[in-house]
Amino acid sequence: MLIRVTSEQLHPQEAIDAVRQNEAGAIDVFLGIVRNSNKGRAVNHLVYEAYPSMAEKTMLELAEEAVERFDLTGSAVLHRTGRLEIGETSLLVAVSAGHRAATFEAGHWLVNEIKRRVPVWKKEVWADGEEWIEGPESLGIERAPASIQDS
Amino acid sequence: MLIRVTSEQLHPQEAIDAVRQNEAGAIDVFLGIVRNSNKGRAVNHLVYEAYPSMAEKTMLELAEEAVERFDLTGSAVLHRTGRLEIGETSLLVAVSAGHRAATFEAGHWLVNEIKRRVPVWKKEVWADGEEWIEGPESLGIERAPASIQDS
Amino acid sequence: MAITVLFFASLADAVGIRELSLSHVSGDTVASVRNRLVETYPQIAEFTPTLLYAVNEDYADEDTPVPADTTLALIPPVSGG
Amino acid sequence: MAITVLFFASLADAVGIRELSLSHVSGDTVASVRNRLVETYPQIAEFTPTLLYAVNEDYADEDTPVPADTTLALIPPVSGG
Repeated sequence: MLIRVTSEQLHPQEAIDAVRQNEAGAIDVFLGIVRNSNKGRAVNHLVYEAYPSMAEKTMLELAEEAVERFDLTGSAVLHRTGRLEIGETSLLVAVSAGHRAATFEAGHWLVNEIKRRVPVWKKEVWADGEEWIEGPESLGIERAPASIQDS
Repeated sequence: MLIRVTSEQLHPQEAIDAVRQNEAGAIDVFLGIVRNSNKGRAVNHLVYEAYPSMAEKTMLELAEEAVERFDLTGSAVLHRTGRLEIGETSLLVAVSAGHRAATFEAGHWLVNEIKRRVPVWKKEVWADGEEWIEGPESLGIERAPASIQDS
Repeated sequence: MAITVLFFASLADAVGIRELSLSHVSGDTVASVRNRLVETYPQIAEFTPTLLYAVNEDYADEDTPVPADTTLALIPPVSGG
Repeated sequence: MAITVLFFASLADAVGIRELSLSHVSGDTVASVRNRLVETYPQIAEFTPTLLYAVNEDYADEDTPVPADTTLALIPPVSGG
């Protein structure tokens, strides 16, 4: 299981190679990318901060839970930190399974859970200011701390 | 829009680069992989045959339809032909969109439609024989020619 | 004034041919061309229940017209991906 | 006999500190430590309605015990991905 929080660029091929198995007929890979705008505001770049040791621990727990839930043959989660320019990859998730449906479902579930639970924060920097984007705003939903605190 | 039927190896990074846009916050990539077994039988290798011109035409139509349906910022579909060993990539699909949900839904839809409509055939080769895998068996569902012939 | 016929996968193996040229007959449809082929290659008959057709690379019905200088593909159930 | 406290993101900016060491008090919980911190750094108060907590890298409730030699992280709503 490939799990990493890093300030280095993320390479999809590395995650794909980590989950490729002879029993796997399907691999799904997700890349979170820095967009050039958010809520109509032009973004210059992003800065990601992490609680690295807990982030890696949480990513590993979620990757293992995904393998259990969706009967995967492999999973990998990598998150980048530091300054990221437009178009760069902030999050890289790869899963493999015997068949395709499990990979799409597991990939989507895993990305949702990572965004809910992994202690990483994103700061948007515009031409004329900056702001930490936190929780509900980034999720587009009401905050649900009860379920987050379940663990 | 990157569309290709080829006997050369497929490279995920090429498909990712083809759909990466400054407006895209998410990319989903799917790889169909040659498994070492099918229905409990050990597979030695696969041979894919295509009707290449029609396959590329159909892949382009589906990639364009996915962009419309899911409001994508990009899509790419590549299919390999010829002899493929265990672990090699037969199908490569990449889509990008503003947000993640659209990419997972579009990726899954596109792979399903490709498997239903694109004129490509797979022959399984075992230690002691070989067989063309066709239609319902490969889909795991009853054949639905009416909807396929709709177009 | 000919029709190009393409065979693929299991059907190509059964017929032993991948491509042939056929004389065009006025009023030809997918079904009429297919029926002439079955006369020459009776082994096609067992495929017809699941066969799809494409005329010039578009999926077609049995009653789709097949003009001269057209390519008709006989398409066993696909299994790509 | 100390507690290490970690601040992140907007909260670290508001407090001006990323990490501090606090004396441990017998019977400490997440809430009791948080309340001592608010006395010193009143700007934490506005964060508490949405704040999450981790004790030694596991998410914790307000009444989770905080033993000595523990790391308590104050976690604003996360926004990774």
